[in-house]
Amino acid sequence: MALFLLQRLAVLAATLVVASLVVFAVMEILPGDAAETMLGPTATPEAVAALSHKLGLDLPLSVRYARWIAGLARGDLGVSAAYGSAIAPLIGASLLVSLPLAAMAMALAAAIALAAGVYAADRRGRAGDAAVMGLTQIGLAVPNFWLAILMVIVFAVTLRLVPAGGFPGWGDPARAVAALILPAIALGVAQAAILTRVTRSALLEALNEDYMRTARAKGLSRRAALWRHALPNALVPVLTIMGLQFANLIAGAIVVENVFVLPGLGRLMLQSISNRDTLVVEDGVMLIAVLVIGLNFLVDVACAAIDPRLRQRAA
Amino acid sequence: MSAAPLLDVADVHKAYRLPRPRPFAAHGFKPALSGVSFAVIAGRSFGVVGESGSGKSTLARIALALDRPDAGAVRLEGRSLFDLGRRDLRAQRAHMQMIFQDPFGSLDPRMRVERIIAEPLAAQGGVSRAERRARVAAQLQAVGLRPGDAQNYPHEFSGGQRQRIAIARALITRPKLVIADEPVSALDVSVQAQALNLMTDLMRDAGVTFLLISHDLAVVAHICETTAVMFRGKIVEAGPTAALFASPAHPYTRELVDATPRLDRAPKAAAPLSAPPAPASGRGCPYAPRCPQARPRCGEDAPALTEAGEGRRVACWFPLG
Amino acid sequence: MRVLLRGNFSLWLGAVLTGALLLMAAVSLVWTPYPPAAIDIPHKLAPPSLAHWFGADALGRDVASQILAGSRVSILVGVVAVGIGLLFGVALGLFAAFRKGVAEDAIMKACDFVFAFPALLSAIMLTSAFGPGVVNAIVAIGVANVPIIAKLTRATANSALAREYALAARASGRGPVAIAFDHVLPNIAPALIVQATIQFAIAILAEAALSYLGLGAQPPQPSWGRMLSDAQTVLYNAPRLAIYPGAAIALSVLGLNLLGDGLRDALDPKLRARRS
Amino acid sequence: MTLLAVEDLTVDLPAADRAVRLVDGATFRLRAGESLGVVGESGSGKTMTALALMGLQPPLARVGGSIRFEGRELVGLDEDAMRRIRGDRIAMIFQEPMTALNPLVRVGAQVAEPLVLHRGMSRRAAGAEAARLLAHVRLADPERAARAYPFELSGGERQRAMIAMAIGCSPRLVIADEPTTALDVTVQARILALLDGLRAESGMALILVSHDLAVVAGHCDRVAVMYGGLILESGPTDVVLRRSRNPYTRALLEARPEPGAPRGARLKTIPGSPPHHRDVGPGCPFAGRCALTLDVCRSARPPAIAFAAGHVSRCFRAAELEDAA
Repeated sequence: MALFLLQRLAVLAATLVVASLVVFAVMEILPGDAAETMLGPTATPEAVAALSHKLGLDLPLSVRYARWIAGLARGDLGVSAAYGSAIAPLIGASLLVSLPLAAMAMALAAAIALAAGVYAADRRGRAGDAAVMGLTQIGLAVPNFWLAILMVIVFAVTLRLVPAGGFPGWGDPARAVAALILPAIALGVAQAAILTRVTRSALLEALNEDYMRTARAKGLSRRAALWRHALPNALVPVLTIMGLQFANLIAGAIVVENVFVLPGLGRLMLQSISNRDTLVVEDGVMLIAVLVIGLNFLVDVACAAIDPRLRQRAA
Repeated sequence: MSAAPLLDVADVHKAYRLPRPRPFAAHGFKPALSGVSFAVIAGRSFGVVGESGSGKSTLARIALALDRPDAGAVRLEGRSLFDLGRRDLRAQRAHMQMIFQDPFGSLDPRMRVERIIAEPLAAQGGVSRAERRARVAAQLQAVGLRPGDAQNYPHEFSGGQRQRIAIARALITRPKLVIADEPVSALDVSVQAQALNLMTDLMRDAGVTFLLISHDLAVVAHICETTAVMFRGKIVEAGPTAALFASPAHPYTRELVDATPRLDRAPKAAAPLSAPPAPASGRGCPYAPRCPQARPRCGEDAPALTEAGEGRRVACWFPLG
Repeated sequence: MRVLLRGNFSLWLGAVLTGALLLMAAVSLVWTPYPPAAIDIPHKLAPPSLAHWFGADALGRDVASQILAGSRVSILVGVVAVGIGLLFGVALGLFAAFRKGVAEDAIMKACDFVFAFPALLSAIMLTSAFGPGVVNAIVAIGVANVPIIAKLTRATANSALAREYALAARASGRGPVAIAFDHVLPNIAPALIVQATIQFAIAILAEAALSYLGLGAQPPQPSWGRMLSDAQTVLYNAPRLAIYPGAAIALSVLGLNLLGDGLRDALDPKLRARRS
Repeated sequence: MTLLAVEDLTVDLPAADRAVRLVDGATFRLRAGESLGVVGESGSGKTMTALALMGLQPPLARVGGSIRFEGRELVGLDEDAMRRIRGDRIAMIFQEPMTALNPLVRVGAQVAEPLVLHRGMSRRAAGAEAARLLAHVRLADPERAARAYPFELSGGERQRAMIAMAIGCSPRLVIADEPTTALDVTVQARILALLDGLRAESGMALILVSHDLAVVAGHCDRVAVMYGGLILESGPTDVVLRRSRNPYTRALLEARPEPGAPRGARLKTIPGSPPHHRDVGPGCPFAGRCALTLDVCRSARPPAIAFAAGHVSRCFRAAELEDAA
């Protein structure tokens, strides 16, 4: 297992380097100049040149890449052109909203998927199964931002139970969590639908395996065999899809934050796009890539912890 | 005999690369064939028996030039297959065809029987539509199916019928050599006999020579004049089939013969493995760790396949009398 | 076709909904009740009526006309993005399956890598580099489709190549191109068709999200996603404006997903054998 | 003492249009310590018979007739009581030891599971007992095998582990469904010898299900030959092999190539192929392929005709088939 971890860490590091190169390459093609944007249209060419120099924009690409990476490693993400302040605290504050939101949505999706997936697989072909599968089709079809808007219409506009958006800050944890509940539901429903379907089909596959018959032949009840033997085997594909879906979840968060006017990473990046604040977008995209790649690393490790064959195959 | 043998397999070696044991470590290699040599004479079908992992399926793939050996040569009527260009190799394929084990996997489910059987002709090219159709119809009849079956899909046939279709495909180019890898082991007992009789007829009437690969002694003994017994990538014994199985010279052949279930006598129970097999030193006889007759020399030094009279060859320091 | 449809509710409903989507787009090319982009301030926020079936929006534009015309962007993005995905994905996947070794590993690693950049994230990058627009949306969604199709193609092609019929074709002397066209593609086509249908649905969702954020279709081009973002500004006055475009998106996606599911059942020879 | 008495066992599976009968009127008895071979081709109903004895038939299947085990009726027994018998009094060994073991659980823990379940042992005590059982089935290195995952063992080792799991609670009956089909012949011989040895020392009874008459011949006191859901012939192994009174059994015996027979000799073939259970009509399932078919064979199920020494044949012409072998 130690060997496996070492190997996976090496792959992780390599992936992150490639990701940083891709992000840097795409963003540096950008027409438009950060210094110009910061100083506004009235600035003199000399002032722009001076600021460009100060920001290091006149250096060769390789040096700028090296500086950017070194900064990322130190936690120094550079200075925002639009706000004129360091980027790290800006992104840090936005993560305080986005990460809890993503975590809540994921937890919600996983809980629903496990319950509904097991329920449907257990009742394969019967009415309960059909109902769950029908609901997942609807869950897949409804765009998360539309669901968000519908919930705003129902709970904020009509019932006036909650504010239509905004975030009170973590000073009052109860209100902060309350403000994230609707967005988390909007974000989690599609994920729940996907994961329910994966859980169901992985479980059905496991239930058909010979070792389930062995388990029954030992005298285990159907239910005990399902929980003890089928579910662990079904978990690997479910975790894998969960990891792959995380990138989509983050992408969805960008949209949903916009509906609920949450000061998260997504909103920060959208504002930075309209401000032509390249460095913030670059850092944000990189950060998301790091999160996604990191989470998939954890999923790999978790799958290998469950399935000894994966440890073997990697070695 | 001056003419070149139909198929000549000369000192073939093949090892498969294993995944690296550690990152950046060298790959390990798992030998599948180490120094296999034999010749198939036209008109005398040749059998290869051995357990799973003995390398017999690798041998089939190399004999058909589907896989390249690491060393050694395969000659079809004197022409070395691995020295031929693509075009020449393709032309040679008309003379050797293959039958597979699984009658469900070896026929493309989305093709009609006519196209399946005609595929070797399509690969050769230069056959008109009408002639192709006529030859498929003739071939279907030769294997006991109706010409009208050509327009159906494989799933409309039973396992035994599918194996007949596979045989028809192998015979459409009128090959001299047909390599059959476990051709009947997926068939029900009551259907096996039909396929075996068909193979016997083809040997007699169509001049086909089989290289038959099987784990089942009875099947090999039924079809093949000469047989080689393989163990861990090596031929341990070869010779006329009847003599080989009546009086095995190699202890492994003896174990195989004794272990084969028969109706006419109770099985001779093999000694259960009570002690863990001694780790092979890598130098000695591969069978030594399992061999009831093993002596110290067997663990030190691998015996070569040597002539033992009456057309028999055996690789054992202390062959059975 | 009758045989395929029998007892397959998903396929039936999916085909009807998808047919409706295509019909909407076709009709909107020749006729809409009003020009979709025509501003008519006196009728702003008009309630549904015979004149305006779904009412009018904050600028007095006819909602029904915009919904009809909005289907065109959805279909355009879906078709082109799925086309990009199929074109490059199938080629890469087949190449990987036939070449094996380093090429296969490299392609698959690259595919895994692209998964870290979902369509929306790529679109954000592209937009901040080249400015917003439908083309960027199509490219971003299409690029995101490539690895999905490539991985599916490779996996299914590998399992087709591992079957003995592919080996038999090699043994009878057929070359890789002949095997790819005669044995591999026909056997993986059902899986590809199903996946393409589902990717089409995902492309519609992604386009709507991008347009909602202002990164996709730009005015005056009507788009369901942008209609939702417009509706949000008048949510307290006319919440109904948020209903129609969302329902249009959801029904289109539902139809395509059901069609994909239904096709999966209909094209799977194992399932078909069991049913007949 | 009769351990198991199966009387007119039927298994029906509802299909689209009508119920399909997978097992039709199976009748046989087994004394303690005795071994019965159930032989049949694909679709003969042999595996379904074995599963029905365990109460593990597919969820929608209906089981009829009677299965008396240790004097207790198992047909219609409630699931909880059946569960306590499974793995304890009756154990089962399956064909493919690779897939029959859970790939994610160490072999030792899987062997220990029935002990925890039926003997109320702690996991630790059961683990120690599992290592002892693995040694008992002559696994070369039982400690290593207990710690290993299934994929780390060879096919033969896995099947030994399956057997260790089956005998853990000292069952009175072990049902082995094609236990050696996936294994090499030399490994097969050892596994079958192991089963013989275990049977001799513990007095358990064995039902050995196989497609190969020769496998059964060497290891079973009695055989039952199944075809199309029917037991066409049953009796002491010697009698059935040497004085068969059923055309199907006879055809099977003659169709098989025997090592030692002259090469290239024509085998007696049986035309056609085994029927799919959907296609079995009202008559004898073998009627379409049998050389001795009468009109009545196509219209009525052949009756079970008893001969000496518990030899039973289901054939209208059984009496005509004298000791012709």
